[in-house]
Parts: sequence; structure tokens; C-alpha cells
Amino acid sequence: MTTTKQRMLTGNKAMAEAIAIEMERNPDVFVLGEDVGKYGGIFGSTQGLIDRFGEKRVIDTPISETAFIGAAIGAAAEGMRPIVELMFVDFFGVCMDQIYNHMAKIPYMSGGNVKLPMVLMTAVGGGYSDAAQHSQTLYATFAHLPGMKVVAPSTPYDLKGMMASAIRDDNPVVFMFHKSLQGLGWMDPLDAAVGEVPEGEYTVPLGKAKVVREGKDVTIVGLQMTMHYALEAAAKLQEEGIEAEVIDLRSLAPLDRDTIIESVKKTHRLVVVDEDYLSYGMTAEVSASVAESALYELEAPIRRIAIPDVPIPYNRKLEQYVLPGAQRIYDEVIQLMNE
Amino acid sequence: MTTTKQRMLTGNKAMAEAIAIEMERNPDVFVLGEDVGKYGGIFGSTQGLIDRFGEKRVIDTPISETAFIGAAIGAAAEGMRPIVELMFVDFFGVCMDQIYNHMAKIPYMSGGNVKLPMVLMTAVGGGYSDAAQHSQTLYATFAHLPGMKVVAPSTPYDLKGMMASAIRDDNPVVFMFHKSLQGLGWMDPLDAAVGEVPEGEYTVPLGKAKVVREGKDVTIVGLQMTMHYALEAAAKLQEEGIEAEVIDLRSLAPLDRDTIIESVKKTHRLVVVDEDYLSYGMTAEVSASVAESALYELEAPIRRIAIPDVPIPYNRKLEQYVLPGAQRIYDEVIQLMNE
Amino acid sequence: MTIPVEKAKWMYETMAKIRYFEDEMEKAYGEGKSPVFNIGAGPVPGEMHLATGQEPAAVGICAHLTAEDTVTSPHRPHHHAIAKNVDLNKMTAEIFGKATGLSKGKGGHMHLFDPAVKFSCGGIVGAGIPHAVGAALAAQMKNKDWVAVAFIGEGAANQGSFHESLNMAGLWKLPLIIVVENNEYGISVSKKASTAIESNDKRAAAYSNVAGAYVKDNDPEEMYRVSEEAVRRARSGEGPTIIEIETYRYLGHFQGDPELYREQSEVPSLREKDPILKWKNELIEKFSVPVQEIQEMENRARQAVDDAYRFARESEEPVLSSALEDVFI
Amino acid sequence: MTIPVEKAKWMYETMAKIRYFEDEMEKAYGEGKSPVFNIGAGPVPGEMHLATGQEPAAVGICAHLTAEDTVTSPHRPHHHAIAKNVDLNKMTAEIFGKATGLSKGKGGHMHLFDPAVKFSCGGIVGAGIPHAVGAALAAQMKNKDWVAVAFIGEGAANQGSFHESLNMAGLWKLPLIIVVENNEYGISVSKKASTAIESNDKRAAAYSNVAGAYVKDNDPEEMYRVSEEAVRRARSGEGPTIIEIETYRYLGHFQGDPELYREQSEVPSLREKDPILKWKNELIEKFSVPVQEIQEMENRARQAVDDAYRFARESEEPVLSSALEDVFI
Ligand SMILES: Cc1ncc(C[n+]2csc(CCOP(=O)(O)OP(=O)(O)O)c2C)c(N)n1
Ligand SMILES: Cc1ncc(C[n+]2csc(CCOP(=O)(O)OP(=O)(O)O)c2C)c(N)n1
Ligand SMILES: [Mg+2]
Ligand SMILES: [Mg+2]
Repeated sequence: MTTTKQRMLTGNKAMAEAIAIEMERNPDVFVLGEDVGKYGGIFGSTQGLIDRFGEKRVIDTPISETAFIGAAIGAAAEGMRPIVELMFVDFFGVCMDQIYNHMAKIPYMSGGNVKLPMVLMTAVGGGYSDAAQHSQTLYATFAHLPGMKVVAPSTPYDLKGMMASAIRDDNPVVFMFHKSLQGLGWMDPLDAAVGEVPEGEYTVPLGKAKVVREGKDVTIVGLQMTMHYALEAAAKLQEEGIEAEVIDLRSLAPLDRDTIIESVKKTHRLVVVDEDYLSYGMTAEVSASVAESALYELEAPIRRIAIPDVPIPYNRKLEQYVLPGAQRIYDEVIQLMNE
Repeated sequence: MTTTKQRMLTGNKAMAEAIAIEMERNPDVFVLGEDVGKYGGIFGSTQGLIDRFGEKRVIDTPISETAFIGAAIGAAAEGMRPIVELMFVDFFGVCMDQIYNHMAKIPYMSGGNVKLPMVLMTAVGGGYSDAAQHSQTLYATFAHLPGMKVVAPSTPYDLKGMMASAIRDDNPVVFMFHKSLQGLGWMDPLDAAVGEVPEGEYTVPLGKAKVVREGKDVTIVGLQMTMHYALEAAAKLQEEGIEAEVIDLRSLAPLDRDTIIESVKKTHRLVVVDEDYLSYGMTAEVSASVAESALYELEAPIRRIAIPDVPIPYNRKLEQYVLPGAQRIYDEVIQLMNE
Repeated sequence: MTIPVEKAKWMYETMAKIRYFEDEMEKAYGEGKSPVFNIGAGPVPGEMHLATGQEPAAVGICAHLTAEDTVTSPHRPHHHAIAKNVDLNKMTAEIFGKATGLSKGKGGHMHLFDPAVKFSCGGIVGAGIPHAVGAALAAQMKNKDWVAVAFIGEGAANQGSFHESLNMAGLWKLPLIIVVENNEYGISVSKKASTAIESNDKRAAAYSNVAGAYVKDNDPEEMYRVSEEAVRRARSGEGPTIIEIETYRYLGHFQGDPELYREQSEVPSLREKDPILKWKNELIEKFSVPVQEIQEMENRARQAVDDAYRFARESEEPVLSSALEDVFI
Repeated sequence: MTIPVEKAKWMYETMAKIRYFEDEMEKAYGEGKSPVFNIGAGPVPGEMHLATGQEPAAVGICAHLTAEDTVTSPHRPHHHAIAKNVDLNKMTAEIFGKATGLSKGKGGHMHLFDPAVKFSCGGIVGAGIPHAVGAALAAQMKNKDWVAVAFIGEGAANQGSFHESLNMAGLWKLPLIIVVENNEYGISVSKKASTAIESNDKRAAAYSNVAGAYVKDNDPEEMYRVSEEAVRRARSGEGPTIIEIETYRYLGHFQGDPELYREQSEVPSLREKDPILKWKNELIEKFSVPVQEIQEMENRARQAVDDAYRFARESEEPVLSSALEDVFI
């Protein structure tokens, strides 16, 4: 790990920097997707790359997700290391066959003889009134299907370090970045979207959760926005004398159950918070893993906070009503502590 | 409910009968999909229909799932009641956008002003060496996404009755039938694929689980094949003096949590069995629901049995190794009872 | 001139209404978004795709449609909706997220549904084409002469649904019309960089029973004319038509688009060729419509738009619990 | 005759090998499945799609390919695999589910991967086309003159991936060739009932830089000839080609298909036109290959197939724990 001096970067600049470094290191790395060229990616994930690497390695595609994600698979099978962007995760439905039946399965179906060292990066998340077809995270939709790593970093530091790891990984990696954490000029400017990012190359391992705040009274598991909300709630809870431990999941597959269970063994209480739909979602998997492996550690029922199984409504207040937030987490923890 | 006399039918004949009755009752009901005409559906779900209703109402389509499932949506919006077949659930990836971004969401996104009274029926399940792209159930993949009812009946009786309900329902319904439970002439002939089916019309409500075997020692939740395996295991467990209660989930969305919790309150032990992938699957949702609402009822950790997060291998022994089965359920229950 | 004067006037008034509507929306959308632009702020949050400059595509074909005909539209839907006679008050209220909106505030600008005039739209590129195929199939099954029109952008013609739909519609001779609005860009990607064909009407050659027609230079009259033939073909069971129209996107892809991918000079030169102004001159010169009558049309259009915005702004927000309704009906 | 005699002989020997292989597979697949047919029983369980009768498509083009060229293939892959020189022992072992198979028994008949000769196939209709596009793109990026061939059935040409891939490949002038094997059926649905175009090569008209060619009557020579031109075009950077070949499916869609959707008389009349027999006569008459040499070729082909089946049958089953390996590498 070579770092030089401390500096602050937005999430998207951190990601783009990782991609640039890897493209520099390895001529097989290239980027393709819609508006990844001159536009620099709708969410800025490829900003500056075309100027540096040219349009042969930063390729704007037609609006043909099946063809260009499939092409990334074909190129990866030939030893290239494509990074392909699916603009919004919500669009997965037009190309999911390529993603889960091919990208995710070919390594296994070939008995390990075909490697697909590729990254599918995609924007997730709502909260800005983009309604039902542009606001989802779909974390579990991807994580449920075996064969692809599915990661969702929450900080600029991790966005850079995990992108580097994802590109170097010989497995297909779905890399989800949250729109609100990119530091976009046209979104609500969040403090969490800017963070310390060392210059130069470094990696953060995939598949490891992180205890981002230690506490002894309750474990709150979240990722991306819900992790930040959890931290916010934890600060408020502290004022009430409640010490919450907050875990940033960072990776959905593989899922780092050990870190969660370790924490629950200490706190004996668990709240799981997710910006995805409630049922059959991340909150279910985390809860079930604990009910399986650490049931006797629990001193109170598990609590789950997520989108209550409705599509995401457009109206701002309705959307905020269904999305998890710091207040909701705070309230649930308070209730839980009283059980 | 009008039944005439007792008679035995295969799963697919029961389904086709329900469709025929509904087509008779309502001229807006029609069927489209690949090989639903002369072939009668690869799994026999539409057998005999083209002879009775003609090719205007039983329509063979090109291999264009996006177009014909999208067309079913468009026709449903015009007041028709299409039944559209996705041949194998495994193919959902080429058309999922139509299914979940449109079929499932338009009713909500239109504020309830557009109803989509349609049924998407599809074959699920493995166990006959059809490998990674033709053997999945993907129960949770569908059930996770809000706006569509997702049902998966396990018996010929329910296949007929729930198909009738699905067709009459004003909501989009994903109707999953299990290949092994259709009574196909070219598959392993299972007793469970044949069952008593009354003549004439009757309905079985969607969204209700069913206690198919009462017991006081442990609750086993399954559906389709895993429910039948659970019954098999329960019979063996009885010989050991263990009385298992077996629940046939039948519906994944809505999920009948009450029936499960009711049972756990009685047995205090829970095993959940699923032919889908383990993580972020049905076993997670059922377990989490209990850990949330009935934690103190549990006298032992929850056990989950499902496909261990690998694609489904081709080789028969490898496939059987990853699939849940009666023996595995039996073993887990025995272990659980000793905890 | 083959256009009946009443139609020509309707086209003018409707284009004017669309333009007023979009101009007003541009302003309303900007409210609460300066000095710092935040897409989630103001009375109209979320993405906003305006159709300013693209009016001819919408009116040229909708002039031939009735409430029984179906229109599906993509992420840039206002001009189609207005031309299809969607309830303007409810539509505007929907875009403001109000309880009185078409979808009670749950849909927003990209998800407008007015079953009374068989209009729908959606945010997924290419996804509306199969819905139009389904409406066309329903019309055929019901023995009605209804047609279904799917509006798409030229970028969407490269989505698989385009091909699948045309094959199926050609095969079954469905009353389907695809109108490709070629505004030269799919977000930042030029047509040349995305599309391996001169124009998408030529792709009709890939499907039996499908006709193709091209409209140059955003021309309302030509759009009317080729649409007339397409609608006739469709109603008489001869099969689908692809119409591509060369049109102009004056604004960014969405409001807030920095537009670094196109020359700044491009837009003024497009605006110079404005189809509404040109049509106004046609009305006066070729159709001999008195200037005063034109004034009245403009006033009516303006009034309808103003009323709609007033209605929208004054309407109530939905109650929170409604977020949990309308999932299963 | 423009075919070099060595190529003509290779084509014959390879077609013979394919035919022996498929005939043998038909038998092996039937083992353990009578008197009661159970798809999951016997040494070769699961679905089985045989290509008996479709040999010319595979050999006509693979005669022009090297190990550096890529082939993607669908659910009916054996003829392509053999023509592309996939390791026959490992391929057969894979179909028998053995540890010595290409994929250690995890893939089976529909999922054969031999990276050594850049061959892959899969069970999802139309999905292999984009993979070939990607291989073609990689070749272009690496400045190699490699080509990528995607074999599909005529039914697959109505899948969206066909259109998206051709647009992208035409746009970028990629060295892609799509071979459409028109065997008249997609399972039970006839081409006429699924496809709104006379033949899919005509769909080249929808894409700049894409050529089209049609091969009648399952003719190996014509397939060789049009493939030669397609491969030349691709290698020289002129762009993609769609080749449609009229071919014949002697057997059911899969083994066990009751085939109630076609006339029983159809197949014998197809078999009468058998391309391998015809090619044998050509070799003798036009290429003056001695009958004895043909006999030797047939013997070699037979031997290779017999060896492969023996290898497959004698190989070990995988160990159970291997089911959990190769997910993350
Ligand atoms: C399947 C899918 N892919 C990508 C997008 C993102 N997207 C929204 S609009 C758009 C460009 C559409 O271009 P075009 O069809 O030409 O319509 P225009 O915006 O020019 O009206 C893109 C790429 C989407 N909404 N859906
Ligand atoms: C996306 C998808 N849809 C449907 C199927 C089921 N299916 C498998 S093969 C086949 C027919 C294919 O026909 P064609 O492309 O003509 O190939 P052929 O079988 O004639 O060789 C179908 C419908 C599938 N595998 N994938
Ligand atoms: Mg455009
Ligand atoms: Mg075919």
C-alpha cells in the first residue's frame, strides 16, 4: 500500500481514480457502457478516462445492455479485463440473462477452466424522487444468485480500494455504487460522499465487513446509505447512553457472517437496516444467519428496517416514508432496548 | 365449490383443466408463449387447449420473451386476461424488465388506475441433470420484488385451484409449477405428481400456507418438492417418535407468516427447506420472520436447508449432493431434536 | 396541402400547448434548485426530460388517433401525452407529486398513465414497444380497428425489444406503429456513434409486412402525411409501420445535463428552424387562418397550461399511508 | 469446384465423425431410459439436443477457422464443437458427467467449454451471440485477425440479442459471423410461424457494414464458399456477415420429443437428401478421391468416436465435494 499525502475526494473521483490506475497497470483493462466516454459516466464513475486512455479503451455503447454486457463476457473469456457499466441497477432486467446465467455461471459451468475477470459496475439507490424504475438498490436480487461477488462500498476510501480489488479479482464482481455517495454536483451534497482517499494504488479486500463504530449495547448492520444513517442514529443514541456498534457490510456476497456474529455475541441485540425491499432481502439473510448460528446470544427479537415491499413512490414524502432513515433506526433501537 | 366425483389427475392436467374452465367462463382469457399450441406446452400446462379454443386464443410465439411478455402486459392493460408462459424460470433474465419493472409495478405506479390481470406461468426445479441453466427455482428472485403475487403450488389439487384463483385475480400473478410435479411422461414418475382433483370449477386462495401434517415437536416449512421431501422425512421421523408438523408454503408473496408462527409457537423448533439458493432465499425470509416475531418461542437455533450457493451441477451425484432431500431433512431434524 | 384545416389548426394549438407546458415545466423544475442544483429539491424533484422542439412527432400522428387508440411513450413523454389528450390537470398534478395526479403522486413525470385515453409511459428504454404490441394484439383479437403507437427515441431502436416487437407484429400483421424520434442523441451518444443504419425506418426491410417512412427536418406536415398512411395501413390490417422523424432536442438530455458532449452553437441553429413558428406561418399563408384566430388558439393553449399548473400547485399532497396502497388491488 | 481437396476431405471426415458421434449419443442417451423413458436416468441424463443432419453448417465454416478463432454455440452444440476441434475425449466425458470432462462433469451437454480452441456453448437461446461480439471486439483491440462465429438456430434470430449484437458489430465493423442454422423448427414452432422474413441473411439490410448470404439445401460446398467470403471480410476488417443455411433436423428437438407437430413423412424425405452421402459422392466424382481413402477417413472418424466414448465410459465420476468448488476462483 503506497499512500502519499492525505486528501479528500468524492466517491466517484475515487472510483475513477482506481480505474485509471488499473488501466495504467494493465493494458487488458478497458471500460464500456452507455455514456462512459465524453460524458464520463452519468454518475461520474469514468470521468477523465477517455481523455487519458482514448476511445478504444473507454467505449461508448449503444443502448444495448444485453449485447455489451455479453460482449464484456466474451472479451473477458479472451483474457481481457472489462469494466462494464450498467447505468442504473434498475435496468438489470433487460440484460440479467447475461449477468447471472453467463457471467456468474460460466466459471463454474466450465469447471473453473474459463475465468471471467470482469467488473459490472452499477448505480444504486434512491432518495431523490426518481420513482419506481430508477431508485432501487436490488442488493439481494444480485446477492441471491451464486457465482458473482457482489460488493457495495460506502466510503470514497473503500470505493477506490475495492474497485482496485474488483478489477484485479479473477472472478466476476458486481460493483454497486450508491448515487448519493458519489459526490455528484447535481445531488444533495452529503458529507459522506467526500472522504479521505490516498493517492496512488491500494486495495481493500472484497468480502469483509467492517466495524465502523464500536459499541456494546446493540449491533446495527447496514451498508451504503443505511450504514451512514446507522452512524447518525448511533451518535444520537449515545446521547441517551446507548452504545451502538455499527457494521458496514460492504460486501453482500461473500457475506461476512463472522463479523456480524462476533458483534452480536458482544451486544446481544441486532437491528438490520437495508435500502432494498424487506422480504427476501439482506435483512432476512443477516437475521437468519444469526438465528442459525447465534440464537442463544440474542436477548431480544431481531429488528429489520427496509422498504416495506412496495415499489418506490415518486412523491418526496411518500418516498421518505418508505425509505429507512436515521430517525427510524433510532426509534427502533430505543424500542428494542426497552424490551 | 362444485365438485362432482373423485378422480386422479397429474399436475399438468389439473392446471390445463383450470385454464380451460376459465377460458370457457371468460372470453378475455387467452394463452400465449413458446410451444403452448400444438405441443401443448413443454410441460403440458396447455395440453388440449388449442384443439378446444383455436390458435387465436392459444398463441405460439417466436422466441422473443421480452416482446410476448410485454405484449401480455399491453393486452392486460386493455382489459384482456392473458396467461403467458415463460418456458423455464431460468430464462427470466432475457425478459425480467417486463416482468418486474412493468408487470409488477404498473398497478402501483399508476396509482391503482391500471390493473394488470395476468398470469405469468413458468416451470421451476431440477433433479434430472438439466444443469445450471435449466434447473433453478428462483423462488426468492421473484418474491423479493414487490408488486407481483408469487405462488408455487405442490399438489394437483392446488395447481388447479390456485390457477383458477390466479386467472381471476386482478393482480399480476407469477405461477410457478414444478417440473417434477407435473406428471410428465418423460420424467421420473412421482406419486406426488398425481392427486385427487375434482371435476368442474373450484378455487384455492392465493397467499395461504397450509399445514399438511400436524405435529408437536418440530415445524418443517417447505414448498413444492421440499414440502414432499418434508412429508417423507416426517414419516420416517415418526418411527423415531418425533412428530413433525409440515407446512406447505404454497405462496411466496404474499407470505403467510401467521401460519408459520402459529406452528412454531406449538413446536418451538423450526427447519426451513428450499430448493432455491440458500443465501437471500426463502429460508432466510422465513427464518428472519420468526426471529423477529417469535424469537422467544424458539428452543433451538433455526435450521436452513437449501442449495449451498453454487450453480446447479450437471452430474447426477453432484446435483443430488447440492439439492435438499428427505434424508437431509431427517438428519437435520434428528440433530436439532438433540440440541 | 393535404391536411384538413381543422387538423392543421389542432396541430398548431397542440404544439403551442406542448411548448408552453414544457417551458413552464423548465421553470417549475428549476424552482428550489438554485443557487445549488439539487435534483431532489423543489416542487418538481427527480429526473426531468423535456421535449421542447420535438412537438411535430407527437401531433403529426396523434392527429389521426382517437381515445380508443393506444399510445406508449418513453422517459420523454409530455408531448405525446398532451397530443394524446391526457388529462392535463391530472398529468401536471402527477408531475408535482400530488394526490390529485394521474397516479396519486406515485408515478411522477416518467410514469404517467391515463387509461381513459389509453396512454402510458415508462422510464426503461425500449420497454414500451411490447406494450403497444399487446394493445395491438388486443385490438386484433377484439376485431376492432384500433391502432397502437409506440414512441421511442432513436437510441431505443438499438434495444432488443425493438426487433422482437417488429418481428412479432410483422408476423401477425398487427396494427402497430413505431415512431422513432431521432433527436440525434441518446443522452451524450450521437446517433452516428450508436446506430449502424442511416435511419431506422430502413430497418423495416428486416420484417415482412412492415413498412418504413422517413420524415425530414422536423416537418409537421410530412409527419402528418406519413402517419396518415401508417394509420390507414394499421387499421386495415396491412401491418406495422416504422416512422423515423428527424427532430431536435433543444435542451439537455435531462434538466441539469452539462451537455459537454455537443457544440454550444448547435442549439441556436436548431431553434432557428423551430417547427412551431414555421407551422404558424403555414397556417397563415397556406391555410389562410386569420392571425386573430391563431392568437385565440395560443390563448386557449396558454390558458389550459396555466390552469393545469395552478391545479397542480394548489392540490394536496398524498397522505403518507397511501405509499402502502395499490400494491395488491 | 473451388474447394481445395484437403479441405473437402477434412469436411467429409469431420461430418462423418459428427454423424458417428451423434448416432452413438442417440444410443448412449437411450440407455437406462427404457421401457420407461425418464429423462434423468441412464449414463447420459438431462436434455439432449442432437444435430444429426446439420453437419454442413458446422464444417463449411470451421474449415476456415483456426484455434485462435472463437466459436459460440447454442443448446445443440456437438457438431460445432467437433468441427472446431474440441477435445473429443473430454467433451464426451463431460456429456457423461465425468471428472475427466471438459468441466469436470459440472457442465454437461449444453455447457461445453474448451478454451484451448476457444469454443463455448450454452443453453439460453440467443445468448451466445454477444459473447462472440466480445471475442471479436477483443480481437480488434488486440489487433489480431481472429474472427468470432456465433452459431444459432433460426428461432434464435428473433431474440433481441441478435439485433443488439448486429447493430454493435456493424457499427464497430467487428469480425463477427452469425451462422443461422435454419432447420425449420424452434422446438415445435415452424419458421413460418415465428419469423417475419424469408430468411435471416436478409436482415443484414438493417445494419450498415453487415453482409448476408444464404445457403440452400444443406449444401456443404456452398456453405464452404460463402463462409470463405465471410471469413475474409471479417479478417480484413470489413465487418460482420449473417449466413443462413437451410438445414435439416432429422430427430426431435430433444431426445424424447413426441414430435406431434410435424408430419411423420417429413423426416425420411429429409434423410434422402443426406448431405454426408452427397458429399461422399462429390469426393469420389468431383475430387477423384479413391474409395479406399474415404474408407480410411471413415475408419479414423469411427475410431476417434469409439475412443472418446470408451474414455468417457471408463472415466471416474467426480468426487462429491467438487460440487462446491470453482464458484470463486
Ligand atoms: C434499458 C435502459 N437503458 C438505459 C437507460 C438510460 N437512459 C435513459 S434515456 C436514455 C437515452 C435514450 O435515448 P433516445 O432513445 O434517443 O431518447 P431521447 O432521450 O433522445 O429522447 C438512456 C440511455 C434506460 N432508461 N433504460
Ligand atoms: C431465452 C430462451 N428461450 C427459450 C428457450 C427454450 N428453447 C430451447 S431451444 C429452443 C428452440 C430453439 O430453436 P432454434 O433456435 O431454431 O434452434 P434449434 O433447436 O432448431 O437448433 C427453445 C425455445 C431457451 N433455452 N432460451
Ligand atoms: Mg435521442
Ligand atoms: Mg431451428
